Amino acid sequence: MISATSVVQSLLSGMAEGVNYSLYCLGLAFVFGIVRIINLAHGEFLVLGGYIAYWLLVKWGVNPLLALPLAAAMAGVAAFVSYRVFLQRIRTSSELNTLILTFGLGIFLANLYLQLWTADIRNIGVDWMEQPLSFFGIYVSVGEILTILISLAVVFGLYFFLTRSRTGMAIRVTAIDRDAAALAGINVERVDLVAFTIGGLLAGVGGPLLGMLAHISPGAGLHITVKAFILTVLAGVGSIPGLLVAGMILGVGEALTVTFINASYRELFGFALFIAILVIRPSGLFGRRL
Amino acid sequence: MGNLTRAFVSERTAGCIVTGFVLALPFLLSFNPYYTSVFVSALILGAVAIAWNLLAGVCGQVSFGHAAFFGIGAYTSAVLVTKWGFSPYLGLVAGGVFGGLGSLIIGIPAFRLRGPYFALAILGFAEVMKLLALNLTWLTEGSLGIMNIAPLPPLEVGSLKIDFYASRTTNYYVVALLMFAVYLVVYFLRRSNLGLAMSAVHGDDETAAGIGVNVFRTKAIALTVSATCTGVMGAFYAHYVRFLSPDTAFDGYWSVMPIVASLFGGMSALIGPMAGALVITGLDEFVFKRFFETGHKLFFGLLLAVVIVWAPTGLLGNRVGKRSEGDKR
Amino acid sequence: MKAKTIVALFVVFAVAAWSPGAWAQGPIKLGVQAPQTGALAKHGQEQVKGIRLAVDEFQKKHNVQVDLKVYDDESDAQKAAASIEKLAGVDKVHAVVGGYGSHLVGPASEAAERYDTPYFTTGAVDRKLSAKKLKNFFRLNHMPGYAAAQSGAIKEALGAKKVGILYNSLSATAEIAQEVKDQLTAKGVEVPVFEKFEKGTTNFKPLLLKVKDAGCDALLVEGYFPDYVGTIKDAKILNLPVKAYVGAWGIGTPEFVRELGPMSEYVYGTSIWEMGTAPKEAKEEEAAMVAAYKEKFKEEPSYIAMLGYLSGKYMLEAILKGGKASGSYSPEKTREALRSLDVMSPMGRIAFDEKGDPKYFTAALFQTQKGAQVVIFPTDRKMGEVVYPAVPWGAK
Amino acid sequence: MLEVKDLSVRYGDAHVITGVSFQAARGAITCILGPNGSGKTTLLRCITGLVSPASGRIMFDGQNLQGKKPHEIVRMGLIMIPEGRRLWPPLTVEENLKMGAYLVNEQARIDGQLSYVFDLFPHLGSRKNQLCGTLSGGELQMVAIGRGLMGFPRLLLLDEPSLGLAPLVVREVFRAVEKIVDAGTTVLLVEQNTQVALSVAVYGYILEIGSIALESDAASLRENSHVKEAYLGL
Repeated sequence: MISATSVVQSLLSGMAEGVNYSLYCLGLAFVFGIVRIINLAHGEFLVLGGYIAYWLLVKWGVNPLLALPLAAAMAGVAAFVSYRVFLQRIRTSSELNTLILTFGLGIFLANLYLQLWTADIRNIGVDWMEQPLSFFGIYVSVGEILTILISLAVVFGLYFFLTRSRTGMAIRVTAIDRDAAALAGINVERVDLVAFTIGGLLAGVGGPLLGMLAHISPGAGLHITVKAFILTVLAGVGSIPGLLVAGMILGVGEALTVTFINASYRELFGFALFIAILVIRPSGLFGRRL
Repeated sequence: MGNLTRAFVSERTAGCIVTGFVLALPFLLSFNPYYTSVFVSALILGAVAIAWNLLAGVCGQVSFGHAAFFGIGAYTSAVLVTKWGFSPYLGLVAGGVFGGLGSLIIGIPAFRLRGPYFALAILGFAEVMKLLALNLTWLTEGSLGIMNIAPLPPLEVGSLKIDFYASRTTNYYVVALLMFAVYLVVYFLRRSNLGLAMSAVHGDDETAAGIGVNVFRTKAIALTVSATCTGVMGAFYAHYVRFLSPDTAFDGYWSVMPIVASLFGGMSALIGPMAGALVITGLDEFVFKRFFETGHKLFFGLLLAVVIVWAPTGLLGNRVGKRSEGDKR
Repeated sequence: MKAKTIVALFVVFAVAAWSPGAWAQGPIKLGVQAPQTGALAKHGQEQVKGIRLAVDEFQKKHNVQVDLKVYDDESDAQKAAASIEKLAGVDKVHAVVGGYGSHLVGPASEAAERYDTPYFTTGAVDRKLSAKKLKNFFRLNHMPGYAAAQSGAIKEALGAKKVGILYNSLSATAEIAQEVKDQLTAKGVEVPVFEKFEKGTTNFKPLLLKVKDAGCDALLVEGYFPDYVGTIKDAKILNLPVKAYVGAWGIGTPEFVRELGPMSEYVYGTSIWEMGTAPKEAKEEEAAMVAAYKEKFKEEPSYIAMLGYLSGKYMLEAILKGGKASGSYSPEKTREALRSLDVMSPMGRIAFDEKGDPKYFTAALFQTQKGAQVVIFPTDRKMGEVVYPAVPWGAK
Repeated sequence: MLEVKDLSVRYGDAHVITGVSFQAARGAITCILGPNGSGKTTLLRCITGLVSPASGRIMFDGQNLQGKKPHEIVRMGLIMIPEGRRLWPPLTVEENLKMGAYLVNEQARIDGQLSYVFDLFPHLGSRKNQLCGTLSGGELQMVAIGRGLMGFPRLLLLDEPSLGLAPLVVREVFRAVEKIVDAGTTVLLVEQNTQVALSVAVYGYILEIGSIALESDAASLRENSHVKEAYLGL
């Protein structure tokens, strides 16, 4: 039978996983909430960040955490270029077009990575981060604590950026009422570009963490994008703190499904929840607030 | 001048060109089995794309999860044929029926949702179906998949025996036939009063309800017909490839590529998705693969992006679409 | 105008498509169907490297030209069958090697049968593939050989009493998991945890906790690279108290050691071949192959590359042998030559039964010790002593 | 100050505005009147760069506005207060006002203008930390005008400021508008409430089905029989 400690441990592992889920999906949710673009290349930006961190570690022994800013920057550049070259030109056409466009970009990037870095699966391993710590029979690793802290820092950092800084406020009001923002003198097209780039940066932060906690490969992006999607809908478009809660619900739900039912129903839990939320409460758990 | 070109590429002309092309293609390819089989895939995709476009282009409800109906159709037929000895021809029909029924399960709750949310609900449904196929091992063999699915039995017309096991060409013409059947269903549906209602719903739910359209029923019919056609194609796929696993039957390919093909060909023309499917397949097969055997998908992704940005109405979209508006003026 | 453009495009395709196949007798035409893109790209690419090496050597040795055609099946069943149509129907190759993944090999091998073209795969272990008794189907490895090595080693070399089996829901891993479970139960070993997980799972802790609570001696993970990484990392965090960690395939490879570093130590895995596991009679061949491979591709060959190499080699030999006997290359002669094959290879003795399955195939169970793979089972291929209990995360 | 010449706007195939010309004189209130759907809002959206015209010319202070983006037009000092307030409900009153000064970089000027707005609408002072989602219609309109003022407008475009407000509140709002004009800002007022509009404006235009049907000084418009019948309900 399952012991009580195991249930607690499982619960905790789900929460940890959930917080990281929130980080992985932050960029997608942000771009969807602000620019109204569902960025299907989100996962590929994330994977790019992961590869940057991996190569820095392998080539120069740079600690992947120190590589975070560079990884984020590169993903940001990728997002910036994608927006300037492609998305900007069809910003005003139908939602479907931007969807197909970003899907195409995703295919392009994933295959580019395949050509550049082969199909090998990469794991960013740092020994001291993998050391377990034990509290009353419950185990966590240094890396887990660290990645949770980073995730929380990024989520709250973004939240404060949006509510406190001038640029953040401009991004926020543009999301709420685009015309009103333009009439207040905000260059809304610039805001779109900035927001999309930030989305890329956020994705780029997730990559190294994904590489540390799990692994990266050229094709890993799509799975992340789909997960990010589920979370965005679960949280409700535009709710950034809501993402944290939604991430935990998903992470814990998956973990407990495994503990009490069976591992093969883990994914089913996520999608069933997704459909249920869509049908019962399409605005998500935390509605539309920024 | 403008009017002349407009008159030249009417929906009907475009339809005739594509029909002629499809019929002549095996001759153009000198019955080369490889290319024929490539275009069998293209036509399966084309048919699904036409069906998808009934929902999206005509009725305005975009789905991201047609793989659900494709997979349901494929599994229905495969299970009936391999486990209970049904005739594969009956399997095609059953695949359609179950595809349609499946669409109602998700459609009834999902019709309250709009735009991307509706699309996402269907996507979720496709994933759930895939996971069920994976876990209901007693029915679907789980991840091992169903192998050795019977091909369509040979047809005997007088002394002529049409075989579907070895020949790709016969399969090609069967799928061409199915595709035109799907096209005709969609074509006549759009011409009917229901089609008008769908166009009204495409514009706006409330306006449509305001002029007396039963919005729910209209959407349900569009989805069911679309899913039924997709289910039939799925069933055909099962007997053509003769192997099914949850990953192949519910592959995201069947959700995404119909959208891509439709956008590529143009959503405002009924024949657009078909043309799109053929052109995409052709480009990928004859152009990109020649340049770059292992990296051809890279071009494919780039091409998608380029087309969407610089030719957003698709190949046939603009002309045929504008024409119907021009008529009224 | 637009319609004309489309028609013109189609005509271009059609012309491009129509390229008459060469019929002249002379070079051997060998086709390869393998995933070069998509989910299985990595395996397919290694496979092709091995085959290319075999072709090089064959040309040098026999002075016969080989036209190699490699087609990407994109890890897609439909494309796999279509690749065979192209190889057999258009390029008229004499035989096909390659194929990875039972769901791709299934449709492909049937297509090869339709064209009466010998098809020799190294990457499909599903039992149902040979149950069809296709006359053109051959393979180097199959499921029972893998499972026997695992269950045998767990029972005999490790002496575990309780085993937890976690397996990826993909078809090959699901099948081997079932097979191993049945074999273990028959041998009187308990399997209290037997669970399937989805590919892409990253949080393995809830699953591992079940293994912990059941008090298992050994953890058996039937999965792929990402699954090993995930389970080992999580087991380390949980300090999982088992005595052995056994993986299915692709574990303990050079890539595995490179990516996991110290956490690759002490894992057990099954393999058909790893550096240095060749039987005495084939040591020389193994060394030559490895040297040539390193020379050509600047990396160590994996077992997949080795399998690719062997399949290419034996297939070419068979075509040539059959051709010599009859004056022209024909499918029957090639098949006959393959069926009469009985050699000692770096992966052990190779001969085929009437279904095309390998008669003598057994995988070896090895343990990673100081980064090298030391075969510990079966006893006749044993290279060193087993370290037990020992797990990569250093528990117990 | 603002001169619009032969302006036409189309949405797809529909002609919303055809050949409209008018002027707004510096330092005064000019009004454009017209029934629902006559194209008033479209006209303003076109002037502020939210919609591009099919043809015609818009001159502001001697500069052509053609091809200018909304934020560039705002920077020139032409600011619109859109119909229906269009505030940002999750932001507080003060945040809304401050966002109006997005293009102003000096903190001192922002603070000065903020106290000017609170002087103009003393009512808002006590509510500055309240979320805009919780205000009444009149207060919202005041915040909206205040937000416009925060950008230091030289020409203020008011779109239906009286919409949905009680008569008493309307009077309060218009008193503020008059004060704004007295302080040197030019105002172009677009209204359905003809009575009030004509009582403050010096010159007026009547827009009907996308073209100017009538123009004159406010006093003669009040006396015009068509205006009386169709707009003043006399």
